[in-house]
Amino acid sequence: MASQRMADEGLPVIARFEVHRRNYLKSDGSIARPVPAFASDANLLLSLYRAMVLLRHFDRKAVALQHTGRLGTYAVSLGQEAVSVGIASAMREEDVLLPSYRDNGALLWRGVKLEEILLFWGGDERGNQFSGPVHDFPFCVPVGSQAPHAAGVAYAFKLRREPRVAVCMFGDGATSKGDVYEAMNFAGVHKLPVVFVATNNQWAISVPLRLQTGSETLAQKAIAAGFTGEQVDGNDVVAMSAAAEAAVAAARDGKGPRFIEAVTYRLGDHTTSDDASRYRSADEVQMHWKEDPIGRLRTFFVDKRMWSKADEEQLAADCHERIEAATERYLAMAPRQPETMFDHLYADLPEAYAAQRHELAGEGDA
Amino acid sequence: MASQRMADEGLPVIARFEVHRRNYLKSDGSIARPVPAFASDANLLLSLYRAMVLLRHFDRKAVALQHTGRLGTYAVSLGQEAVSVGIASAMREEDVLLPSYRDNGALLWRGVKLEEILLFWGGDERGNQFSGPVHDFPFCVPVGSQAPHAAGVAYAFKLRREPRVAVCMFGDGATSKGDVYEAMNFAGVHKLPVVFVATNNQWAISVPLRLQTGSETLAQKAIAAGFTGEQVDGNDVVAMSAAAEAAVAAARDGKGPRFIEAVTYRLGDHTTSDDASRYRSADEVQMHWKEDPIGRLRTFFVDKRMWSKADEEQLAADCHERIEAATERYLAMAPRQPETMFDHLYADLPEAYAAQRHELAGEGDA
Amino acid sequence: MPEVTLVEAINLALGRAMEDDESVVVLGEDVGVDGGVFRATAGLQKRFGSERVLDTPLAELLISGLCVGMAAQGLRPVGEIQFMGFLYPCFDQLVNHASRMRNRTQGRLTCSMVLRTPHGAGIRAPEHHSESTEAMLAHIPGLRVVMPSSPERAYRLLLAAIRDPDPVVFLEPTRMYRAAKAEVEDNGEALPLDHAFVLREGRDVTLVSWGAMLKETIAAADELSAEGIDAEVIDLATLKPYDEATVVSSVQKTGRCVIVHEAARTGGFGAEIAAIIAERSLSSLLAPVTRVTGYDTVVPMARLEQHYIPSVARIVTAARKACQFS
Amino acid sequence: MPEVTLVEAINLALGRAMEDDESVVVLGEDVGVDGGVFRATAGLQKRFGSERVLDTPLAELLISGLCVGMAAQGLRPVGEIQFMGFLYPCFDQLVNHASRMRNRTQGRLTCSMVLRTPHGAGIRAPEHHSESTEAMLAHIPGLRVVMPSSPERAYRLLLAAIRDPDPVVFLEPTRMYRAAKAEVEDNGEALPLDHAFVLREGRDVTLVSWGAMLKETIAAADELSAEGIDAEVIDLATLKPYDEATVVSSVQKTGRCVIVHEAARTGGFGAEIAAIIAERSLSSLLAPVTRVTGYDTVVPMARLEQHYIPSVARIVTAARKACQFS
Ligand SMILES: Cc1ncc(C[n+]2csc(CCOP(=O)(O)OP(=O)(O)O)c2C)c(N)n1
Ligand SMILES: Cc1ncc(C[n+]2csc(CCOP(=O)(O)OP(=O)(O)O)c2C)c(N)n1
Ligand SMILES: [Mg+2]
Ligand SMILES: [Mg+2]
Repeated sequence: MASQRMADEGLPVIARFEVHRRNYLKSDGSIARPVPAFASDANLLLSLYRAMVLLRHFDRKAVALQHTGRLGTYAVSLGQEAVSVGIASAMREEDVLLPSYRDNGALLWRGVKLEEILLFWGGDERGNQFSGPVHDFPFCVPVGSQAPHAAGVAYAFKLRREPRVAVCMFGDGATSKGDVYEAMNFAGVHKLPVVFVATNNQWAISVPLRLQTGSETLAQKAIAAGFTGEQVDGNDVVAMSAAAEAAVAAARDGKGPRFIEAVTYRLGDHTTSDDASRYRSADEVQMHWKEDPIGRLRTFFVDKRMWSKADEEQLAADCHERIEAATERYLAMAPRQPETMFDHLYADLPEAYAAQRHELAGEGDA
Repeated sequence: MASQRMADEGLPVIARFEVHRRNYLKSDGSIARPVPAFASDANLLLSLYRAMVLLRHFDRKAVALQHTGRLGTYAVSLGQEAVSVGIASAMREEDVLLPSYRDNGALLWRGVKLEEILLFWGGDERGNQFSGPVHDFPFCVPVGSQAPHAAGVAYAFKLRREPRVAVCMFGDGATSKGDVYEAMNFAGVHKLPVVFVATNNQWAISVPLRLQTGSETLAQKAIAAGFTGEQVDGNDVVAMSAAAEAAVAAARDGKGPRFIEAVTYRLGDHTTSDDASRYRSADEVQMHWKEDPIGRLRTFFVDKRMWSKADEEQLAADCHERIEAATERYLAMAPRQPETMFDHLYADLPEAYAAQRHELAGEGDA
Repeated sequence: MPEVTLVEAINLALGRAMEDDESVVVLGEDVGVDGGVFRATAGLQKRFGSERVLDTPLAELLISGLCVGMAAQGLRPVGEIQFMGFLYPCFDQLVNHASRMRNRTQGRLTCSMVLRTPHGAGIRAPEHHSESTEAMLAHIPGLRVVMPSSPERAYRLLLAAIRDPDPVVFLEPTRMYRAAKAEVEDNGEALPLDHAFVLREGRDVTLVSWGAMLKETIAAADELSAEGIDAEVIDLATLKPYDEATVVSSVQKTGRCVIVHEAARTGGFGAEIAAIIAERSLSSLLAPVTRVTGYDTVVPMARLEQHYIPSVARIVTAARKACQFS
Repeated sequence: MPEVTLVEAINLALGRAMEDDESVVVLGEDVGVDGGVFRATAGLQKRFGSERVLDTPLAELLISGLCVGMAAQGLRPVGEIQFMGFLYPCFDQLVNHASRMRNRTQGRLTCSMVLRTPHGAGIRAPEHHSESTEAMLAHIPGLRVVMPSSPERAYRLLLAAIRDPDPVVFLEPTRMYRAAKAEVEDNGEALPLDHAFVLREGRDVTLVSWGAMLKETIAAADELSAEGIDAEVIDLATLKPYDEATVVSSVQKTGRCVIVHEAARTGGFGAEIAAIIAERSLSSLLAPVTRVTGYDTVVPMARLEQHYIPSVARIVTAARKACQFS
């Protein structure tokens, strides 16, 4: 618990702040406190579970494709599945997601196809032209730089009196970026309908959280922007979904922005280009496997006799089938023609560059 | 007082924070609470007073020079004199100041000459080659961009085990900039010997504080970076000096960074290019005159029979004389030769640009 | 029809655009009640309300990033950056997002936004208020860079920029804000965004310039004409994309070219113009292509800035030399 | 003497500089235990401790700003930016502070710092990892911009950059990090920071390039030689300031010039080279100066990036055309 500082000299206190922590489902599958209403809907819980399992299978396939040269650098969600799935589960179609490169789970939940995600990580811009909600943003690679976009999107909602919410996701590392702070601060001024989600997986590539910030929690960063930050057990999909529900509802109701710190752990390498054993011990990783969001929900289901071994096998088979079919569609997709690199540069290609397009098409010689 | 938010659902509290406010000398010159030890040193108080009065006289002269075309754009400290003077009074020669364009008072206290300040605002880079401490930074014009420098300077101190402190000053507007946040966050990680001072004069040109941030105080912005922020009555030079003393001492002792919010009010226009009547009422300004930092300290002195009308007249005459003499020296200074614009571009001017220097000197023709 | 200054023309265009299209939003520091530090947005908040004309916190990166987000939602944001020296925090958003949102998403999300900022030295402003780094912007694919040099072009090019479906950086010649005055009919008519303007026809030498430097360039043409040298003056006006054809065909006619810009020489946009001539009109050239530019040093503060800005004399000398070359 | 890769040469230079001068500090994301995402700083934290080799928070603006502050205190910071696409947040610090601290204070405070970053496409990396916007940097007065194209030059130019009293942006050719291999004697000897290198002498045409594009450029020279065209190949190596004299005198000899760079054509640094030739060697020119460059579009992601990067064939064609011009 963070201590209260500077109580010296008996100076009067003019402002007080607290950070709360939300969790329901403990790592052993037992219940920590009364669960929110929606959690009694078994179908919903099962669909969250299925989405997490699909994501985990998909990640495994993607890594295999990368290892065999059929995909580019890829970032798995291993151990963090509850975060992106839980957040997306609280959003409406008309809301806007502004994801980071590791938020595949949220995109999938919102209708982006597996092959579209592969296409993007396979190095083809058409992956961003996806079947998800048309206003959703593509994966953001420059860390944190989508946060101001989220504020801009939310401002548009507010200006037009639309009951929509922008949801911006990024990592613990991103909370060190000034653009994230600037966006949060602006959202605080105008009480914008936006939810900021920091997936605190303890690492930014090799940089541990303690070198990322001196603050005791990430949730408290919202205090600087004048709104509420909450810490959530990011391995508890019930808590993630509940926290997202609360935040999205508040934002939609005009109560302003919220910040969610989802505490989790990156069980895998940072990306396929990374070797995490260079900077952290196998023991540390092993220890965090106990927190696995999928395992704990399965235990909960099994304890409640909602889920059998056969169900699990069926699910695995379904996932496998979907993923294989999507992979085939992905691999079958021919690359774009080189000259199409000019086709969406401007709405209308200026004459100045038409010759270059022509050259590239091999039809001429600029 | 800021309310504690999100106490819903009985979720456990994992961190608590408080913001304190410091003041001693009330606006009527009476004492709010026991003053710190140094404040019993009458000479020290008198020197703070003199510095504030000199600054006010100097500002008036600078504006007059600007109005008659003999100085460029100039930013007065009217009503804020206690902030820069109070902060500087707590620094040692070997500490490093990183000021904003409105912190003349701090530079003067640290030994920069009046004519050097005029030279700078008169549009001559030699004003930055001043007689103040050699490592002090020049005025920073791009708002907030000196904050990362302060962290870098403090890092150098820490690396070399030098008991020195960096002091970075900026306005309320600057607290919206990402660079300020990034610097604070880094200082928090390494517990650097740096003090950040936000002069909250309620306005950033025409933008009032409520459009600058949704946070109840600026002091609480330090919470995001994991260290202590304190709010201080910025019109009380005793409080400013005491707060600075405490913060600088803590930083020097290896206790890490501190943040000071100095609450004051800009009684003048933003700069000589501004007309504040466009965006705020005369009544509002008038009301804040009651808080005048100079007036209240004078009342305190007079009440204690430490200061007479004759003293005041003598001080005014002294200020006048110093300022007139400095102005004369400033006006007598010939501009640099045009070609000197190349002289401090690189340590040694690369051959590629020597011809341009030559052309400018009228000696040749590049 | 009354005469308006260049900054008033900007104001007229903003008002017209906001009137015509309610998705146009103006944002920046002090653009609201204050009407902007140069008064470019004066009166707009009163007319269109504080939601459509909003004072942002002091954060330029934010301003540019908000524009990207708003544009993705179909608004047409017009952001103001108070001086070009404060534009650099926007570079990440301009390069990594604004200019490529359409391309990255293959047209799914687009970025119709304008970022306006005063450009250039010469008004005795403080440090960092005298930048002219348009060349850095004109190198960014997917962006448009526009710089007017008269009230008329300011009005019509700004309207075009706001209506354009892609991101535009609109650089306003600070020295001309109040100095340039002319009649402008506020009829909502825009100019094309990739045409250079031949301000004066001539046979002997082509002078290419943009922004505030047109003043000195035209004055130089006047002086040259007194010497019997007939200079053609081109206002490039749009730097990205720019109108190669007009420049090249002028040089093919005159055989000589002097490029004038305020920015530092090395890597300035004048290099691009010289390069295109060296590539496309070599055989017409009767003299080396020369650049009359700011020096390759930091723009000095007020006391020396006039020595930094290219003078009429430097332009005349260069043009004369070109004509005497053999 | 063992062969080292280009990235190993960088590592050797960093180690040598830190050994020689304890004011040298290395900072950036993942430069510590991890040794950098490209392993350029591998082993340094172990040798020199975590105070001198420090992992920063994820904030590039911060990294560049810290360097400015450290340098003002007499340290010699070497900051790493993981990819050039993440360098843009540093532009404000580079333009407004690093490059002008000496000038602003008339020499009182100085800024000896290096910002290293990988440059260019071609390694099938994700979006925003393939930037080559060196032209934007080379336009900044007071800055130095350096780009090696071999392990030897990487080692010696980096040492020079670290020892230089002024700020240097050091661009490392990503494609060559592991592909280029050569013997490098770790003897602490530096190369000058404003000299171009003639990698191959020739009579018929001058090929000017820098960074990773030298590979294709040299291959093109080989092909041309098979056709009987004798190409001179220049590695510009330092872009700011750059070595005009070497370029100009080569073109005066060959009469033909092809400039090769990966960056988008418009406003690329090739324009500056073409401009200086058009200004200083017009009368020697036997053919138009041409630029073989990346296209004026956003660098595509992996599937198309090879079509973006200038090919050997494009260079050969351009040079052949220059030689056939009449
Ligand atoms: C602005 C920026 N700097 C550096 C990088 C390179 N990089 C990619 S991911 C990453 C770490 C991100 O950590 P975090 O924000 O915690 O997200 P996580 O990867 O843990 O999900 C870095 C440094 C980047 N993509 N963007
Ligand atoms: C980065 C940047 N943006 C804009 C400006 C123009 N500008 C100068 S002062 C100022 C307001 C600053 O307000 P604040 O930080 O509260 O300081 P104050 O002037 O009140 O002392 C602005 C917008 C600037 N100097 N730097
Ligand atoms: Mg992380
Ligand atoms: Mg203020």
